[in-house]
Amino acid sequence: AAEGTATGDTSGKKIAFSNSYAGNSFRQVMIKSFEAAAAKAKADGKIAGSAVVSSNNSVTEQASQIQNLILQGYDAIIVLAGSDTALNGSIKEACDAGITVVAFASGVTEPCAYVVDYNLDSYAKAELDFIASKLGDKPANILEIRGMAGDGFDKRLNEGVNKALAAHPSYKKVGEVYGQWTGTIAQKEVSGVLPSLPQIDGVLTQGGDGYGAAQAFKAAGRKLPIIIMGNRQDELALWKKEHDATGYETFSLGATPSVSQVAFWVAQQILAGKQVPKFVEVPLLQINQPDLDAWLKTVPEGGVVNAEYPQDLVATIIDANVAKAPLPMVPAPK
Amino acid sequence: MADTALQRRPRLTSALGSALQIGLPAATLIAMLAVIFWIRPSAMSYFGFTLLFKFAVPLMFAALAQMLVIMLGDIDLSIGSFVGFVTCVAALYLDEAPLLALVILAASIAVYAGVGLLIHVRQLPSIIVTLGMSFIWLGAAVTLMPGPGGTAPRWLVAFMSWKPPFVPLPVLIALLTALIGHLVISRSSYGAVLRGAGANPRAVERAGWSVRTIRCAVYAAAGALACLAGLTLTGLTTSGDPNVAPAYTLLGVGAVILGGGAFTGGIVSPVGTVIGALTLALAGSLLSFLQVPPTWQIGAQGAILFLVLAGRILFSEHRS
Amino acid sequence: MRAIPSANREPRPGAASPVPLIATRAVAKHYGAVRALVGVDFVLAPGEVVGLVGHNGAGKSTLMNVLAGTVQRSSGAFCYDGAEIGAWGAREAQACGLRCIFQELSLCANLSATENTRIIHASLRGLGWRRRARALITAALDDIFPGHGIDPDRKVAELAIGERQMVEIARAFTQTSVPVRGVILDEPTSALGHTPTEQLLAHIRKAAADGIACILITHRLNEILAVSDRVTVMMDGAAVADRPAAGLTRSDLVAMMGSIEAHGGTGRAIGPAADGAIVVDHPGRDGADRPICVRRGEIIGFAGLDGHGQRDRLRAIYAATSDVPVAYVAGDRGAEGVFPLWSIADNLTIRSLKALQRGGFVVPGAARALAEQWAARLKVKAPDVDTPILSLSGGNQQKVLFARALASDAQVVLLDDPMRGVDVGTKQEVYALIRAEADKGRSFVWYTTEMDELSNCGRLYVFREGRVVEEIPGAQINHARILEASFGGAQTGASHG
Amino acid sequence: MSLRLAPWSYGFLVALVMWVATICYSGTGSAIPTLSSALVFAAFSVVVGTGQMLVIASGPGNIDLSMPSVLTLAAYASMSIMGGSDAMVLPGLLLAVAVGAVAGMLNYLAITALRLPPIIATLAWSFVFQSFAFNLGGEATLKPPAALSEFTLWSIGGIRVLPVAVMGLTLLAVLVLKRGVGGRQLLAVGQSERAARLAGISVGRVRLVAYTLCGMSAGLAGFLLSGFSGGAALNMGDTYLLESIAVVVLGGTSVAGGQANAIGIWGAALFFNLMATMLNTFQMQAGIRFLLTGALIILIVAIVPRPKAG
Ligand SMILES: Nc1ncnc2c1ncn2[C@@H]1O[C@H](COP(=O)(O)OP(=O)(O)OP(=O)(O)O)[C@@H](O)[C@H]1O
Ligand SMILES: Nc1ncnc2c1ncn2[C@@H]1O[C@H](COP(=O)(O)OP(=O)(O)OP(=O)(O)O)[C@@H](O)[C@H]1O
Ligand SMILES: [Mg+2]
Ligand SMILES: [Mg+2]
Repeated sequence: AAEGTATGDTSGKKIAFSNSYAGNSFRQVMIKSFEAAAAKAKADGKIAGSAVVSSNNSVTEQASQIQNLILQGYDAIIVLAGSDTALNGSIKEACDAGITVVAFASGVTEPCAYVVDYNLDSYAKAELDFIASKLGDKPANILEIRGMAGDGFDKRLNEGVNKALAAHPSYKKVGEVYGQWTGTIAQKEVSGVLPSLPQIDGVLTQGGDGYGAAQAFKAAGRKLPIIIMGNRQDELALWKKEHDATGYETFSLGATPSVSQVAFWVAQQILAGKQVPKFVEVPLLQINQPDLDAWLKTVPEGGVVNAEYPQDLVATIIDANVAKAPLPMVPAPK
Repeated sequence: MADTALQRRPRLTSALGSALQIGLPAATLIAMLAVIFWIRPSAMSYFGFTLLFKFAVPLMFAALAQMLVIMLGDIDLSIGSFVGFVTCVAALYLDEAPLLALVILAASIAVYAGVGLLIHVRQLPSIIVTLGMSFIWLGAAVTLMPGPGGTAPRWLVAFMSWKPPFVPLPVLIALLTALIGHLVISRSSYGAVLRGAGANPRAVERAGWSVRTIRCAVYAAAGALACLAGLTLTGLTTSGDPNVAPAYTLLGVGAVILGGGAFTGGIVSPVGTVIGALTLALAGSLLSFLQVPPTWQIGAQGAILFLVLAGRILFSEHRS
Repeated sequence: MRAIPSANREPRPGAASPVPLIATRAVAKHYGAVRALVGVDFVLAPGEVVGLVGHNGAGKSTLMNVLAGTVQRSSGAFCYDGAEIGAWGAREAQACGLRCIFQELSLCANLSATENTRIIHASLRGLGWRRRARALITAALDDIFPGHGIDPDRKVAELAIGERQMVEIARAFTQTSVPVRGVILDEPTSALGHTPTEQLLAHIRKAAADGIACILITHRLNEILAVSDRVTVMMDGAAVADRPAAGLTRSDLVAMMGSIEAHGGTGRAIGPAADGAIVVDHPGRDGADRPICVRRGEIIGFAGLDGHGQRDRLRAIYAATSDVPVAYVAGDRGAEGVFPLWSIADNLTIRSLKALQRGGFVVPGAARALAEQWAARLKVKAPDVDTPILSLSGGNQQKVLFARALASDAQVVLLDDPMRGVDVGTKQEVYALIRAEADKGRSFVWYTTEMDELSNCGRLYVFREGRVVEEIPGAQINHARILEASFGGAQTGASHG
Repeated sequence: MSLRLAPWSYGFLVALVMWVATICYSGTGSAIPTLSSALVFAAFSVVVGTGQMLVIASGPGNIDLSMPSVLTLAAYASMSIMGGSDAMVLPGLLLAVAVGAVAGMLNYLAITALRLPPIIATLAWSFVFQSFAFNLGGEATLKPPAALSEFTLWSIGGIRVLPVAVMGLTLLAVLVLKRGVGGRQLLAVGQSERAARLAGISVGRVRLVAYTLCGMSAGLAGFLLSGFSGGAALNMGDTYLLESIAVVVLGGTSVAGGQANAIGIWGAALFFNLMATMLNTFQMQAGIRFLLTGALIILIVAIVPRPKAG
């Protein structure tokens, strides 16, 4: 396969984004990132048009919206699926209609779709590896904050956690709550269960829940354990404040909302004729102690850490996937 | 001359009222279709109709199930999670152990009947009992299937993608269901008893019927219709997912109300409900055709809901 | 005034039949501590018409419910058609041809008359059931209420209350596979106009002649005397008297019921004080309609045939009057009178909260005092004012509603046929109270379907087809004059349109 | 049995059982912290529940499904105007409550003007309100002023102030429902609209006030919750949709209207929180947690003796 950016003519192509849910700030930024990339691409003559459709956390609504996008004659549809499997019927239909489908940040199982996703096993492994780098092999108590019961992302990440935990036999998972990737819920669930838990040394998170968990620990008057943060500004600010006060150290790991840009460019590159593997792994954005201040400066108050994925970077990511080479990391801001 | 011969409302307005009851949602549906076809003329085809209304099929069954419960003056907040449960059962077992799947589905219909019995015997508010049931169905689904997965049986998928001659499948199913619903609920002699039991259970009890049996049977029928919703949905999505259909609960209620139903019990229309379900399914689609900016999409859905239902002022009776 | 059908009746062969259709012995019914029936012996022969009378809460409806199978008796024996009956429910009663018209309407308002007919006939099913049901109910309506003008395919909810009552009565006389043996009519005429009542009474005689036994409950004693072969009197849950109707008079009945009818219906000779200020001046809706004017201390009557716009006018006056405080006493207690979850005190004081509050909060002592004072003045029979209103009998509930209006600051009290289902003794007490309050300067506007009550009024407005067609001053109030105006006699020609 | 419990006390009783079960599992040391945490979170449920109760009591079919989005919208509006400044806390509070009040009025307007069933009208509005929140800066969590956060976490002598303040609100609600003219009128309208109208009560005004107060309570909850949880977030209200209804009904308020129980809401809210705590503590599988939650809800409504309405 040819390396680098494919330059086939896609100026007449239209790309749509079917989003399962728009009800939190992460998704709002994700939509804005897509719109920004699409607007720029349109200005550069790389596509003819784009659209965003969000369903309100309803898989059936999303499925029928995909059907409508087929009717509207889009050339590619990128999908953030509300369910790993429930959109398979609609996605198959789109493929059959000759439409390029790129599903991202979700484990869509329909084989005709291209999938752009993180490696959730390495997500969990990185979380535990960091904790091990701080605590070593000493016995430690771990609290896992999960997402939503019955959800595919939650299930896969939890499987990753269990695999990673097996590699650290001295660590014990003493509690598990469902935070639904929502700060207020995570705070409530952790607060409720905390009094009955022994000392917690590490908290595994899924994104959107770290700050709520920290609030719960503080309200209970407990020492802050290593809470894996999820790239939210409030988490980073809290981390910095604690670090300045007590030397607290943790690290932050998570998806970037601009993964929608990766999906967008992957779709564009496929339309442009580039050979793309069915699975494109995207790197997670990782923030370590030394880069904390630099990252914090780039994030708007209350927002999410984001990064731009221009066309050539995405082409490089695709090539790295083909070559099974290490993925290019998102560089820390200076 | 009898003094009561004085007619208070002329017959005409009454007939007009019931015609509007169906006519209004139908007109809304047609108006929305017109907008879509105007934006995208190519949608006006066999293929277009199939795509537009495919996902209205399970919603239609769920709305009819809700309609049966509303007919009794109750409300079912568990339909959405029950449909999710059915998709899990269907995707897990229907292919490999069809008998087991059928037994589970039959048992869950029996549970529905049991819920009706409990509500009747203890005179409980259905809203809170079915809220509890929604947790139970979700729990059962998550226990069976911790994440989305499974595969729908081939025949089910094949049926849902079947292309009958001339009439697209969703339209065909809608016509058939509306017809059967109309015959059973609005026309048949037992339908009259059921609607009567919803409006004035005491009167029906006094005429020698057992309202308890009626409630059990109607809840069981609602369960069966919700099973159909789950099965058709499994056929469309080709898999199971516990969280696939929570929206069906309130969408179903909306479809019943849109179709001329009322919460007072006994006032429902199967034809109206089917049209209502098609309309609401289309309302979601309309957005993707109208290219509403993302931050206003959900607001636009509320606005469409208002527009679609506002016609009710024209014929809703004013009781003071 | 209820005219008595003039038919002179022979004793019917059925009355002498050896096997009674219904026979109860020592039937009792307890609701917890409440003893609704304390051991009733009751017999009904085929083809017999029994009139059942008694004060409010005497247990008449409860006994009928036991017979109809809708209430299970606590003890006692029940024979139907000579056979001892153990378990007896609504289904069995239907299957044995025993029909009941309950005190509260038992139609499904969302269904048509045709569909309501199907509800009581298990055999009306299969193809063409609707046609058959429609034919049945139309025939029954035509038979009982010729000229009724009811469309059997209209929803019952769209019918006027009198029409609903006619549908329910007609339905009870329809017959399919099971022959009708007995019909219980529990206050069937309380919502019926003059003509339908006459038609119904005539039909009851006809049905009896065909061998259908009937039980008629009504507080209009003339109706009882008009059709019954026999009269049973109930008091406090027991049947206390049982006599052939022949030769009984109204005052005999009243005496048997244990309350003496105070003869007060002579009307108020005193007109309104000449200087009485005008408190209500309500214009008519068009030229053919007359304005209504009420002075301080007046009792104004709304007369005319039932359902000719009196209620609408009352509501219009209620809505339009804002300069003087106005109160409304509804006749339809259940739907527009009582607050079912509340006690007597709460129900009684709700209209007076403004006077009882300080800083937005009701002063508890003042509210209780007011409730106790008025409950005592109206002789509401209850242990105390904290008693839940629904545990009172209908007549006593009605007294509480009167007290609500009278205890308030209302200058004008609108009475919307408020004596429906109230027994004779209570009525007399309330009449006296209204007159006393009027003497103190309150004004009353009183819509009633009972001609006798109109004699309490100082002036009448007669309604026809939604309009006031005539005003009758107190001195000229008499039955003939009212009837003439109601039916559009010669002197009301001006209002013909 | 001579012991007869009031219907609303069952929530407290079951909550107590769950609290004891949690303590038995995890040791007595957890008793006070568990309760204290449950009280704080219950307080938020009680604020929304009290508003919902007023609407539910105003007559059969009345319900407000827009509470979560009103809560979020009010939180966004007030966080925007405060801009993290302590001096602006009072204007922020007023704005949050005002936004709620307007939302409540709009709800009632749609119900009367368009003659929509409340469940549909408030659902449609909730979509619109949610859209407003998206447009008020949905891309970020808006941070509260420090003073507000401190207030929500404030405790005197180990006793949290927030739940105590909300208990004061509950007592006020009890007093108004029992003695207040408005409360009496609300319950009258809820029992029988027609009777209330003929008893001289302005039914429309009473319902308007009920919906407005409900909106205001959502606004207040949004204001407090964003102080407590570190800011206004788009999905902060999601859990309160079903919870606000469930705590009201389990608290002994009749869905048929005309009867309200403000104290019972505390019992039900504590029950919900302590149940979640207990199930989390026992480390049950998610599916089993749902199953038990559902079964417990049904069990409570089924065992509570219901006052018979006429
Ligand atoms: N379900 C019930 N629960 C408790 N008490 C009841 C019930 N039904 C009737 N009662 C009581 O039984 C008594 C008899 O009532 P019933 O309705 O039979 O009187 P009635 O003779 O028909 O009076 P009315 O002339 O007012 O219709 C009354 O005291 C009433 O309060
Ligand atoms: N059970 C009921 N449920 C709902 N509405 C009712 C019920 N009963 C009566 N109404 C309504 O109450 C109003 C008054 O009823 P009704 O038919 O008794 O009036 P009316 O005395 O005949 O009036 P008018 O004198 O104007 O003819 C009508 O609008 C009627 O539709
Ligand atoms: Mg009676
Ligand atoms: Mg009338």
